[in-house]
Amino acid sequence: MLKVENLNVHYGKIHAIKGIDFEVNDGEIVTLIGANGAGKSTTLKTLSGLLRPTEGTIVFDDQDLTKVRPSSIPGLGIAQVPEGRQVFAEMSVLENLTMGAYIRNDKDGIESDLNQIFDYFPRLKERIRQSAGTLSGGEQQMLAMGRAMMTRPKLMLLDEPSMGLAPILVDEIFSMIRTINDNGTTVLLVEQNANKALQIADRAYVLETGTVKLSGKASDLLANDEVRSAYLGG
Amino acid sequence: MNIFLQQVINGLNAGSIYALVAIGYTMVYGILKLINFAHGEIMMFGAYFAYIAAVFFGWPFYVVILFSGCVTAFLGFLVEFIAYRPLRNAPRLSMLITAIGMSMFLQNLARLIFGADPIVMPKIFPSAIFNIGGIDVSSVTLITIGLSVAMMILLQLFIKNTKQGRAMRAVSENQDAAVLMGIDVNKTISLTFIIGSALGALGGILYSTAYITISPTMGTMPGLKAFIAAVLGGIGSIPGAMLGGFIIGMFETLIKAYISTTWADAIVFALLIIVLVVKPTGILGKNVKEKV
Amino acid sequence: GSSSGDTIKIGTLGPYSGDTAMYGEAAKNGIQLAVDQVNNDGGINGKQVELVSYDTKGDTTEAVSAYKRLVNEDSVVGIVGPVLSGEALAIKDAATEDNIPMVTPTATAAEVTLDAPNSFRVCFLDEYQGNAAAKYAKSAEGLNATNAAMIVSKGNAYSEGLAEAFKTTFESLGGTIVDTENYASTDTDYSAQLTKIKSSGAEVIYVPDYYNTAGPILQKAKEMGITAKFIGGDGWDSIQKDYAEAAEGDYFTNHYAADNQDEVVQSFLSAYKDAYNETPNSFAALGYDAAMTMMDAIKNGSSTEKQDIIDQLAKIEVNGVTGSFTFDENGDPKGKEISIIQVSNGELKYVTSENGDKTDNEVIQ
Amino acid sequence: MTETTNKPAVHTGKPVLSAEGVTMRFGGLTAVDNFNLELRPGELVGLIGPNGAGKTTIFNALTGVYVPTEGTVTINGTVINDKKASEVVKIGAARTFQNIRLFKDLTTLENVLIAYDEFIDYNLGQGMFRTKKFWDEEKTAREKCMDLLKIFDLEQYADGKAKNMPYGQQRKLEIARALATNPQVLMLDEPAAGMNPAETDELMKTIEFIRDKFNITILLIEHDMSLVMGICERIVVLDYGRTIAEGLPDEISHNPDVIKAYLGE
Amino acid sequence: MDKAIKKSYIINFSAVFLLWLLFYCGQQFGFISNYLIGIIINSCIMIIMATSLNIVAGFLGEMALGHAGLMAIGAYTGAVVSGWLLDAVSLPHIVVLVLASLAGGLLAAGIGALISLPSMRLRGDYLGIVTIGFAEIIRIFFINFEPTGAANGMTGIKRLTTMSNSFWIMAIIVALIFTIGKSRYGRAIMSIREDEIASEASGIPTTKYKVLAFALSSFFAGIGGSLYAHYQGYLDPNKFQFNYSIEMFTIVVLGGLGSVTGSIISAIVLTVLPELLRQFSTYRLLVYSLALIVMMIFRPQGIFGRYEFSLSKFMDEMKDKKKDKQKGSAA
Ligand SMILES: Nc1ncnc2c1ncn2[C@@H]1O[C@H](COP(=O)(O)OP(=O)(O)OP(=O)(O)O)[C@@H](O)[C@H]1O
Ligand SMILES: Nc1ncnc2c1ncn2[C@@H]1O[C@H](COP(=O)(O)OP(=O)(O)OP(=O)(O)O)[C@@H](O)[C@H]1O
Ligand SMILES: [Mg+2]
Ligand SMILES: [Mg+2]
Repeated sequence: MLKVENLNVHYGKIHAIKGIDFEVNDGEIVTLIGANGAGKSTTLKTLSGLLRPTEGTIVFDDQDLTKVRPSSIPGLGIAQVPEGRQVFAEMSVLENLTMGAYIRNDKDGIESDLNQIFDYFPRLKERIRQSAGTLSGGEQQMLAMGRAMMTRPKLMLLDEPSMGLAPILVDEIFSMIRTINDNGTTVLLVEQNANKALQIADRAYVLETGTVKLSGKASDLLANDEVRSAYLGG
Repeated sequence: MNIFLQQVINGLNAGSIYALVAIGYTMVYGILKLINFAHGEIMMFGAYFAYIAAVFFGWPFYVVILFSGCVTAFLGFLVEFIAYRPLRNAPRLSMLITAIGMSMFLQNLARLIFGADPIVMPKIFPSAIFNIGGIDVSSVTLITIGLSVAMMILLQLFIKNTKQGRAMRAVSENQDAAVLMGIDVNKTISLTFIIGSALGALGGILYSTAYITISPTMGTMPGLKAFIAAVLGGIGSIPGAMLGGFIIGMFETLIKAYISTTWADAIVFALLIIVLVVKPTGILGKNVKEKV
Repeated sequence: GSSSGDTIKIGTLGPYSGDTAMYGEAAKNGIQLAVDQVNNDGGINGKQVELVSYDTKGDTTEAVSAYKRLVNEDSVVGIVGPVLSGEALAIKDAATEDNIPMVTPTATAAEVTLDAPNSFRVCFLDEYQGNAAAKYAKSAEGLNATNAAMIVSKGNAYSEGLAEAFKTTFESLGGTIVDTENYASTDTDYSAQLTKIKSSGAEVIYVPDYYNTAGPILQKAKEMGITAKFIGGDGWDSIQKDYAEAAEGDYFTNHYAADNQDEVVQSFLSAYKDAYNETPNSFAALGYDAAMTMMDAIKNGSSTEKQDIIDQLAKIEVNGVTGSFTFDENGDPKGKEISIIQVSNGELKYVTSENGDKTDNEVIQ
Repeated sequence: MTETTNKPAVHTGKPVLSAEGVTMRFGGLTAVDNFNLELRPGELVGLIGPNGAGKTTIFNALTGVYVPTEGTVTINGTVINDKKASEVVKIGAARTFQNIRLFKDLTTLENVLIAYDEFIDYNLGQGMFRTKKFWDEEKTAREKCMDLLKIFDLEQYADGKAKNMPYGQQRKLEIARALATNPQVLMLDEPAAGMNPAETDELMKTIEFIRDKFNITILLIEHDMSLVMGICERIVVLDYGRTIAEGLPDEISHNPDVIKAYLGE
Repeated sequence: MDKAIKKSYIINFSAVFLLWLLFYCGQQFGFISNYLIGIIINSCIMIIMATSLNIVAGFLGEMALGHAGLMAIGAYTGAVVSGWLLDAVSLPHIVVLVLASLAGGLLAAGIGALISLPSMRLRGDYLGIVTIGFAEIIRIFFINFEPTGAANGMTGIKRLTTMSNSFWIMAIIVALIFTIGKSRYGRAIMSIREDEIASEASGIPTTKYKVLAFALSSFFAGIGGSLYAHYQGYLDPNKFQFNYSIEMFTIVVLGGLGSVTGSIISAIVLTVLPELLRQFSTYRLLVYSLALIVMMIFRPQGIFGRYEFSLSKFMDEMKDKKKDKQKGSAA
């Protein structure tokens, strides 16, 4: 479904991604793990069009995303939960969620999706009229997740969705990712919580300073000693 | 009493024009966080385009307004495209400087094209004077107030209820997130400039009709005042811009009439400072304190 | 101060950009016309005259720079300018120190020529016009008014100077000023002030400002139904172009009258129209006279030395478009009559002449 | 350094910080409801609770960012309710932020020097004209601040811009900056957020080390249970603005209310 | 003070001294005309205005659009004080100029501190408006204030400013602004620009430092104004319009917010550029404004960004390069 080849990304003179290749198949959960600054977020941002690669191709459903306007990418079925949440701070929770459905026109579908999100995150329903900017960190994370779900994507890019969440919610988020995946959405997941990420993922790539260092089945990496000591602690 | 009411009408007239121009400032500010110093010049060009339409082509007033609105909107689009778009990721103050540069450029361009001498705006609106209960009200005043209010209501509806309106709000809050929602940021910003500039053109036409002349520098003062109006009302807020415009217009007129003509501007500024100190985000501005 | 080669360099400076550009350009057109005419007639003592002009934007700092450039870089023998009183005051000290001959066409503020033996002007001082206007407003042959109101541009030395003189003279002749309103030079909305003036019941309203401000004031006033007569100063020259209807029947004081059949005036008019395809206003006429005066002084003394030119200027007799006169000890024109002009059927019509001296009452005080 | 970790947590002495009945309302929402806490010198206390429970709000109320709607906060014997944040720092409480707030365009060393400002003793004239006092004071200040950076292994970044450091190092710099104000109480808001487990382990050790070295009291918000359970001597649990449990790590991890509201499983 | 610093002081002072000597000899021996001397003086004044504005705009990061108003205060105060002094006592001209300028600076500093008070509650564009407002109020005051000539302007000011004294006053002020920037005061002020909340949380009393930044900036602006008054000999209240403030602000942004050297270069460029364009009268401002837009598009962070040029470092680098070359050729 998604095939990335020889991807290179620069921030000015900084060469952040140095020619990586990876792919995500339909229906999979794939995770990218790696230390701080390895280039995980940069990769996701490039996939969603926020950054432009200096070299390489990103083929999604037979389309080269590097030739598509960034604002058309959500329409192709890619949604991102960005790092740092990026909610619309002065809009209410409800308005944020409706913005998620910007590209959609099916009123009924939107309505039912909204209800489903409120089922997942009752907290958001309680805060429905509050400005998103005053939500707590975790609440904002839920909102960003909900907003991305509102676009009904085929491929969901998640950048550290468990960051700052209470343990009980971390479990919930992971099981939710499973559910979303079971309902037919492909997931590309970036996580610091590599343990949990590897547990739910089918396959994984390990990034190190802008290159793919290891890749393989998630369960294999979970057992890999090198990975254990570098990213899983102890 | 009559004189007082007459002055109130004068104030409403001035205020409604400030309000129209202030909306342009507020819209651009909302979306780019940029004080578009060139907006006063956009307004000035609007007046010149109307002059051309009225004098050279002799069109009726609604065509004049339409023509000037469209051409000025295109000019606004160009200004954004040339001077602001390349600086989308630059520090905010850099854009402020290109805005200042644009303002200067347009002013001098107008001077070269149309000459430094002010020209007289032809009477494009049917003119008559009505005597309502002892007060003289000219049709121009009524048209000015009516058109301004109508435009503002339309705009408010547009922003609240249409997809493009919501896209504008989203872009104004967070451009990256807006892209992730599938919003074309550049298009949305262009649209904002187009609408803001068209309203500026209308402001320019009404302004020069009410105050008779058109000149290359005519945009500076009303531009500054309208900007103040936008801040006073709470910059970024369209109802705020309206309110601010009417307040500034009304205060200015009443201060000139009853306190002092020489100190009028100083007093208006002093009031503004006091209002801002009491309510730092302007009268209708949302007071969102940064959550830490 | 000498000019190299075969040309004599004369400098001018004024606002050719910015808010006041139209005045600078009009004056420059007049100056250029004079220079061209002299050159066509063979120059001065066989030498061609070269005009060097610099823009000041109307800014005092820039005026000083432009002045220094004229004197130090271009080595002009004399300066015909500047145009605005502010510019003239800004360069006054330096010019006096340099002892450079200077004839300003249009700087009317009194200080411009005080204690400056090198400075002359062809326009009359602010107060002359105010006095003349007041006399005309008050006298039986004129408007015969007992009440007057004024609307004045605050912060504008010209406007305030005229108004001040108008007020004292009008009052000293027994009249009453019933209302004085101010506006800032940046204002365009005069409705608050005019509403007050309207209710004051004045018979005559004095509007000492340039035509592009006075015009809109008149138009607004008439729209508001004010029927009193209006009087203005030389800044009104050209008002008939855009505001004929609004100014119909109103008066102003001026340096010259275009319908004056005098040959000097008529030949200037036709030459100017040929050159620029428009009717000259008083800025252009004064520019022309100032340049001619400077060049005559050079010619009379057959010298381009500074002191020689200044000496010649001090005793010159000008027979110009704006009247015949000599310079008094300050360098101000002496014996200039002021024309009262009326806008009539969209044309400027000469009505009468007044002198601009103080009234007897004022002199006694 | 490792010896101290196992020392039984016996803390006596007057409380350095006490919150009595602190309540914080935003419009109709009560974010914190009647919160009470006493911190004794040298304690290391954890503050946990579900998202939106009011933890960060409590920090804000304890550090002068918000004025509590009700209740009093006392630090070192001074009531700080109406004090500005900068005054609270001088009284002895410093903090870090949940969303990193560094002086991004200044150097790493400058970030710390700014917080150390209070202890630099030269006036404007001496600074302008660079008297001997200026050079002496700057020199000592720089040395002191470098020492702090060394504790966090940040000395190699000293002259680079703060924003160019990796995320995890930025979190550490925030702690170093807070320490430079020489606080008695240090409040850390999710210091391990965005760190991977290996980095979190490292951080844990550093926190304990600074507590012992500077002999300060630490109050800590964190969702990473390995960290909280690993180093906190006492834990306060919040839900919907109320304290629902308080006790030793062991007690907390078995408390059914806490499990239900927060820990899960 | 270590050796390297001492060395850099000596290098910088010598460079400044040599520059002055060049100007001075030029003036004495006539190879620099009076006109150019005038431009040098104007540049010195503009450098003072720009670097002082940089304290608030660059170090503190506030949009200060009223610098011309503060300059006006300094100009008028300085002019009045020098008038008194010259009447009352006979002092050397330079002493009169310095005393008058200090008086102008102090009054401006007071007003500047007053202007900064709203900054306790306001930031960014709102504060920008407040500064515009104050500057306009000041201008309108002088237009109406008869003792200083009101609208007619103030005439008869003794022209005490010379190339040498303006040059040295400029050099001292720039040096002071530079040292302030590199002291605890500069750091504290910059921390407010970076993040006000974090600054407070680091124990910086932000209000105090904001007031200080405004007062310092205004103080130097006042001195600049006084030099201006004593150079022109005539003050027109309308000179100190909003546009003039904008011009100064433009200089600072163009040079690079927070870079003192940037402000200096940019002040010189933007003073000389209009001179070069002067004969193109009508096209002048068109070209100027276009140049402004183009420069900003190509260097959005300003000519220097936040970088400071250091002569001694530059010389060291040159030396290194030379050494490298020598080594290269030797090998
Ligand atoms: N806006 C930027 N400008 C310059 N460099 C950047 C920028 N954003 C990221 N970088 C650099 O690019 C590299 C990759 O950063 P990225 O944010 O993709 O890492 P990451 O793997 O997501 O790390 P983390 O776990 O901290 O989120 C880092 O070296 C970082 O410093
Ligand atoms: N300024 C504010 N205005 C309105 N509501 C607020 C404001 N600040 C916080 N809140 C609300 O108060 C509650 C507590 O927020 P707080 O940030 O303290 O949570 P938290 O415990 O730190 O959560 P997290 O672990 O997710 O960071 C939240 O529901 C939040 O939405
Ligand atoms: Mg990341
Ligand atoms: Mg929190």
